[in-house]
Amino acid sequence: MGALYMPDEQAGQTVRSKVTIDRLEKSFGEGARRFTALADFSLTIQDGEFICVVGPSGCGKTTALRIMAGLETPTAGHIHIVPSGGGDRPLNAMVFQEHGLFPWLTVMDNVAYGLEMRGMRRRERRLAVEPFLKMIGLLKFRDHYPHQLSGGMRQRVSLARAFVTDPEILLMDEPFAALDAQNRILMQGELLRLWEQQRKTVVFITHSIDEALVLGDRIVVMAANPGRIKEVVTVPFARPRSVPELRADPRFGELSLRIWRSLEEEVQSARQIEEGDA
Amino acid sequence: MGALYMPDEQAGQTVRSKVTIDRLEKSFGEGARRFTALADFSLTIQDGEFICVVGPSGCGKTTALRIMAGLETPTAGHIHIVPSGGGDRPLNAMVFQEHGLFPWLTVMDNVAYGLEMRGMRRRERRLAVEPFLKMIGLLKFRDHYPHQLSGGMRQRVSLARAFVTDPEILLMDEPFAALDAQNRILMQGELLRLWEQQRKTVVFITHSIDEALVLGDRIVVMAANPGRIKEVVTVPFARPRSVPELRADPRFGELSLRIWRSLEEEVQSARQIEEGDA
Amino acid sequence: MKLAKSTQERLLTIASPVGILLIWQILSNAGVIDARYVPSPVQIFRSGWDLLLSGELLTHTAVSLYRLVIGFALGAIPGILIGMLMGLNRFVRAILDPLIAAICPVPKIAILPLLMLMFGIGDGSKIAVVAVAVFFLVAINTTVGVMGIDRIYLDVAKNYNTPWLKLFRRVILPGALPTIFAGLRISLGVAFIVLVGAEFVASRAGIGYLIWTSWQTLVIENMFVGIIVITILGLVASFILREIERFLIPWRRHDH
Amino acid sequence: MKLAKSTQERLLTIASPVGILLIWQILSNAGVIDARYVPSPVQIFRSGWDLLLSGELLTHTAVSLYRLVIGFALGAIPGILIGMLMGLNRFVRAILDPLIAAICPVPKIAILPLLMLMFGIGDGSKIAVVAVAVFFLVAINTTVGVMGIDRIYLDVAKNYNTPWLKLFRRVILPGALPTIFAGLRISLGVAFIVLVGAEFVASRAGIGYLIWTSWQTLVIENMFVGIIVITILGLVASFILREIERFLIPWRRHDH
Amino acid sequence: QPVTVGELGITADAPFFIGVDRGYFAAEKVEVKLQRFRSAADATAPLSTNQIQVAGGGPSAGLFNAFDRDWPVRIAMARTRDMPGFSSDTLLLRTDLQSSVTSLADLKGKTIAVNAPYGALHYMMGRMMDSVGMSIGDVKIIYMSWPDMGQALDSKAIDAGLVTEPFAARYSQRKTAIAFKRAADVLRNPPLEVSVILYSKDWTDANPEQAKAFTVAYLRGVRDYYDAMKGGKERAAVIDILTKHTMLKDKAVYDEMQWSYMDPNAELSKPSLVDQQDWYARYEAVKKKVDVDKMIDSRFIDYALGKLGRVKD
Ligand SMILES: Nc1ncnc2c1ncn2[C@@H]1O[C@H](COP(=O)(O)OP(=O)(O)OP(=O)(O)O)[C@@H](O)[C@H]1O
Ligand SMILES: Nc1ncnc2c1ncn2[C@@H]1O[C@H](COP(=O)(O)OP(=O)(O)OP(=O)(O)O)[C@@H](O)[C@H]1O
Ligand SMILES: [Mg+2]
Ligand SMILES: [Mg+2]
Repeated sequence: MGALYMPDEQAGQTVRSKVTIDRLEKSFGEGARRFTALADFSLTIQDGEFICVVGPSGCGKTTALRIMAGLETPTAGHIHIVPSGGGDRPLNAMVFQEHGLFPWLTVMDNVAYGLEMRGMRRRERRLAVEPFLKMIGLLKFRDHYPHQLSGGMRQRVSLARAFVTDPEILLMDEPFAALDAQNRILMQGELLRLWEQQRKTVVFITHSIDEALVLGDRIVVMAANPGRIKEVVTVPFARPRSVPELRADPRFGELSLRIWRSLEEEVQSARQIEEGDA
Repeated sequence: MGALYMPDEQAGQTVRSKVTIDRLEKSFGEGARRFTALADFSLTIQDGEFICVVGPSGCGKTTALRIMAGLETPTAGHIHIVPSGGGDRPLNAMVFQEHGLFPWLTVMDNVAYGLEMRGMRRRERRLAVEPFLKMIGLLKFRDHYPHQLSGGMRQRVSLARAFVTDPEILLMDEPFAALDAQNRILMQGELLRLWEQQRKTVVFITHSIDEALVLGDRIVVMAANPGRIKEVVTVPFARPRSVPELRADPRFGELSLRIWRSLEEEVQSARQIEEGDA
Repeated sequence: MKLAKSTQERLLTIASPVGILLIWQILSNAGVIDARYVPSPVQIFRSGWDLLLSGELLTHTAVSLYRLVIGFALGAIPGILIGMLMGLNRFVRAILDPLIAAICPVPKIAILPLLMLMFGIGDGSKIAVVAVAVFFLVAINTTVGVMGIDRIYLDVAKNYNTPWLKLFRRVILPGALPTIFAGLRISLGVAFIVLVGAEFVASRAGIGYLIWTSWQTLVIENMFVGIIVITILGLVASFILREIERFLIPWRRHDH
Repeated sequence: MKLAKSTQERLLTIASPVGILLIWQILSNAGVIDARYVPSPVQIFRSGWDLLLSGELLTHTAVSLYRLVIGFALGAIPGILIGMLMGLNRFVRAILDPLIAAICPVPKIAILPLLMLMFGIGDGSKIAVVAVAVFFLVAINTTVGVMGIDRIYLDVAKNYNTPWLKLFRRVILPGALPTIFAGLRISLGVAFIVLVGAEFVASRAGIGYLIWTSWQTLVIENMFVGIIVITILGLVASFILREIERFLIPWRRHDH
Repeated sequence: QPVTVGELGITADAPFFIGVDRGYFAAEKVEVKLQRFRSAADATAPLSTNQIQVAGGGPSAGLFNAFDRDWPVRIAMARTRDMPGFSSDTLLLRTDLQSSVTSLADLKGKTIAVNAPYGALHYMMGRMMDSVGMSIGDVKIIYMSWPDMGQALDSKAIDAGLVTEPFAARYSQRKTAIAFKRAADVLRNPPLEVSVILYSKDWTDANPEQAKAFTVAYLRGVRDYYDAMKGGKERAAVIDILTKHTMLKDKAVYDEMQWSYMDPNAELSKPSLVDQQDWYARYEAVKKKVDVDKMIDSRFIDYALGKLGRVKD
């Protein structure tokens, strides 16, 4: 079973650290309605590391990710991403849940969106995008609109759109939440395959402990009110991993139960609060 | 690990059989566009048995359940439910996915809907419904409308609505599909709790093998094109079960992988077809 | 002194109409806006007051209101009923659909003469033209509303053996109500336009008549008074409709 | 001989309007319908043919069409632009919202006299009243469309550092387009009503004028011809609008 | 720039047509454009906004109200008048009502068309009803343009209509209507000043010389008409011009119909204007009465008379 660290202890500075997150804090609203969504969120992520974040609903997972993506400014604290050498690589690319594709752009244009915004010409874009479309097996769907694809196909397009810009880090907010259980397992496999090839630094939010265990190098478990890191769990499984077989590993069930116990009280208390409010 | 039977072999007539399904078939469309959604679907369900159905998308799970519920007439074959003694008990009650509650009725009226349709008076209904509202912990939400509840709360109301009519069999079509992973685990626990008290005969559709293993006595694995039963797996875990702990049982992972392998080829081939079509 | 963005916004929202009125009045006083053609707010208010005291304004308002209310009711109620039938029965729908598709695109004011032929030149034709305009919009919206009821609700109803009458009262009516109200809201606006148009050409009373004769006899202030009064009537009517909607559809999120 | 339900339906859908026309003609011939007030379909067709040959019908149609097209364009284009500005900038919105809220509920036909004062009694005022009616509906729908663009698309755009112009062209415009077209569709119907109303009272040409004089002089056949022509115009206009919509919004499911 | 004249295509517009066709305007170096209206009331607003510069029109309520609020419109001179023997404004009655309606009192409850609310013909109808001790409220007035009234009489949409020439002649030709009463039969004292010539004040302020020149040319047209009206040598030529510009194309009818009287010096009858204003005020179509003198700007007709000389009637 993996070792557990509290956030402050996990300083593993021997490997090159890619992202340093220092005591982030985020509040919404003003005056009496002020509400702290995220408090004292600190984390150091190594280059090429796959971080999964789990936590009860409303614990600030999305908020933290949006701050990392620069879509939200933190109330306090800061975040530092070490750029690698390569010229115009964007700092990050985000994969959103379900409806992140532009319905009015074709698969091709959706995948090429990031490149278009960097000013790349149409022909170059086509060339740059093609290998990715091949990789996700949707080359012949190039000119389809998102509504003509199934949910799984849509999320593969979302992944390709993020990977194609070759960002320093990839941020994913429950990208597979809307898929059915079996397609979800397949997509986890495909994500791992893509990731093994590129070894990007990834922060991946999910509600599923199983998914976090299958994908992540470390799992950040969060607690709510205010949203904060409760513990960070290191996942001991060797890579490359095969999703279905990993799930049959006896350590998998143990670790899953271990994290569930840690989360259960959080989920239950969140539920009590929700029911008290309404 | 559990024993596997082919549908025909599982005649277990020693226990009282509650539902006999005999070579159901269902086709949609006419002429050249005729399409067989379900073929040769036979199954005998014991009284008080919890049956889970898994299978790739479009394999006819919903179609089969709707036929059992009398919402659809089969093209061929028939289905027989043995009524127990008790007077006006309805043959079945269905729990739908996510949006099954009437948005214009309060929690109270939604739960009492089946009773109202049986002609029960308003005051009696209130009395009959109250213990169920207590059981699902939503007594004080009696006068709320569904949109004021969270997803998990809504599905608890759906469960109560079905249980309150005391039907011969309960039919559930992916009732927890829209919940996040952790709430889903909690809801599975609550469903088991309710079920242990009432020991209803249940047919439960899900995409999640884990969910099927956690809940079911037997798991019906279906294949597509045409929709049919591929195999029926008996789940060996003792009851009462505790959801999170069960998942840590090493046999759980094994059995899960076993069913996954059986499903994987189906899911993959369904995916190929879908991508070929579009 | 910095103000929060939302406070700034609120100030602008109040300042802008008051500002316009003020600027209008000042420009009128200064003679930049020719008060002969566009009277100042104060002048309009004064004329309105006179019209009110003389009782004339009340008469015209009452006449228009009467036509509107009766016409709206005579259009909306059959519209809802026929729409329900069309939504529920495919044969009724098959018969009526082409008729409605043929008649609906007629700009309703165009059949005013026909209605005058049928209902005379009195209130009857004005009520009828409002009713016809309202009827089609409401009928179509009701049909759409009934047919658009999520299948799942009908399945649930069937699963619990809902008897016909209860199906209607407990499922179909509430399920279609939001769309019906959308139809009522649109048709209210159209009803006002059609009524004013009809009162322009073929009436001896009503706010539309007031506006048009005031124009023809060049009593411009009264024309403005008429425009303002009909606008206020419109606002009040849609407010009432919205309140009824809130009351009948309590399960809806009313965000704004 | 049993027919499938869908075949029965299709038969009814064709039979019903043909049947109505036939019954109408037969009743007219038999004298049950007084042909002086409601001419028979054949009579109407004959009058239409005569009006067509004399060139009169084409003139009126051309006049109405001209007013409609120009008025619609003059209302829709600024409506879309102002709506965009309001959707994008909260201060513009704060300033214009109360004004639009105050002016929008005016039944547009009511300000026809005012527009005649400003734009003269010629085509100008008719074009203006159409434009005003269209403008507000389109502006409001455009604002709603822009503001209703799912936040996630703006997030994606921001995440990929979308420059301002591209944001507009690639995200905001396509995102708001469906709602803009909804506004255009509603305003097209209103434009027809307002135009016909205006041509009733204040015009020497146009289909509305044809209907109204035909009524005043009780040349009922011509009145019917006018009603039918304006209806066909309406159908053609909404067909064209729908085709433009299909062309500009290819990513939409067009189910019917 | 050109002077736009609002006209209705009626006989009373003859001086405009004569001036244009015979080149009187051209001789004064005034370019004239004719624009047709439905009724004189419709022309008042465009006149006051200087969209048109000249219009002939009845002294309608709208005109008095326009003066009250000081719209820039002025009465420049007289136009037509109803005099015995020269009474063009006619109450046409449907032929089939001839037997049942023998006096004005029999019109009670009948549907009568006039061309505009609170215009000269509305007033005339009102005074006719007053003359038999009733009032305008005893009949049902509807508004309809003159070109439409013939058809309306044919189809019995109306029972009677107040029509001016040449429509009156044209419609009585059709045998569905007869001339029932003429204005001068009832309104003798003062004789009815049916219409006057109105100038846009913005125009006369900006371009008084053009207005003077216009008036001279117009007055020459009036004189031709006056001559024709009296059966003088110009009659055939004037009828030619009227045939061209109005809807009465049958020349013979011009000899049967009554021509409206046109004063050769375009002199105004103020008492008639005052009486009309009083009647409108009675029905509150005019809220505040104005001083009729202030409405008149006689500079231009004075100039023209000075140039062309007065004619003794
Ligand atoms: N723009 C905002 N304004 C006000 N409160 C907000 C805003 N965004 C998020 N919040 C609040 O901050 C808290 C954290 O939200 P966040 O979306 O980060 O949670 P989460 O962990 O992603 O939840 P979930 O699992 O449901 O996605 C919630 O209570 C939410 O209501
Ligand atoms: N009313 C219908 N008309 C035509 N085809 C239908 C109809 N209902 C279902 N089908 C088809 O029958 C097949 C089985 O559908 P069904 O909904 O039973 O699948 P499912 O196993 O429940 O799929 P999912 O896992 O996606 O819910 C599908 O191919 C579907 O397209
Ligand atoms: Mg989130
Ligand atoms: Mg299904």
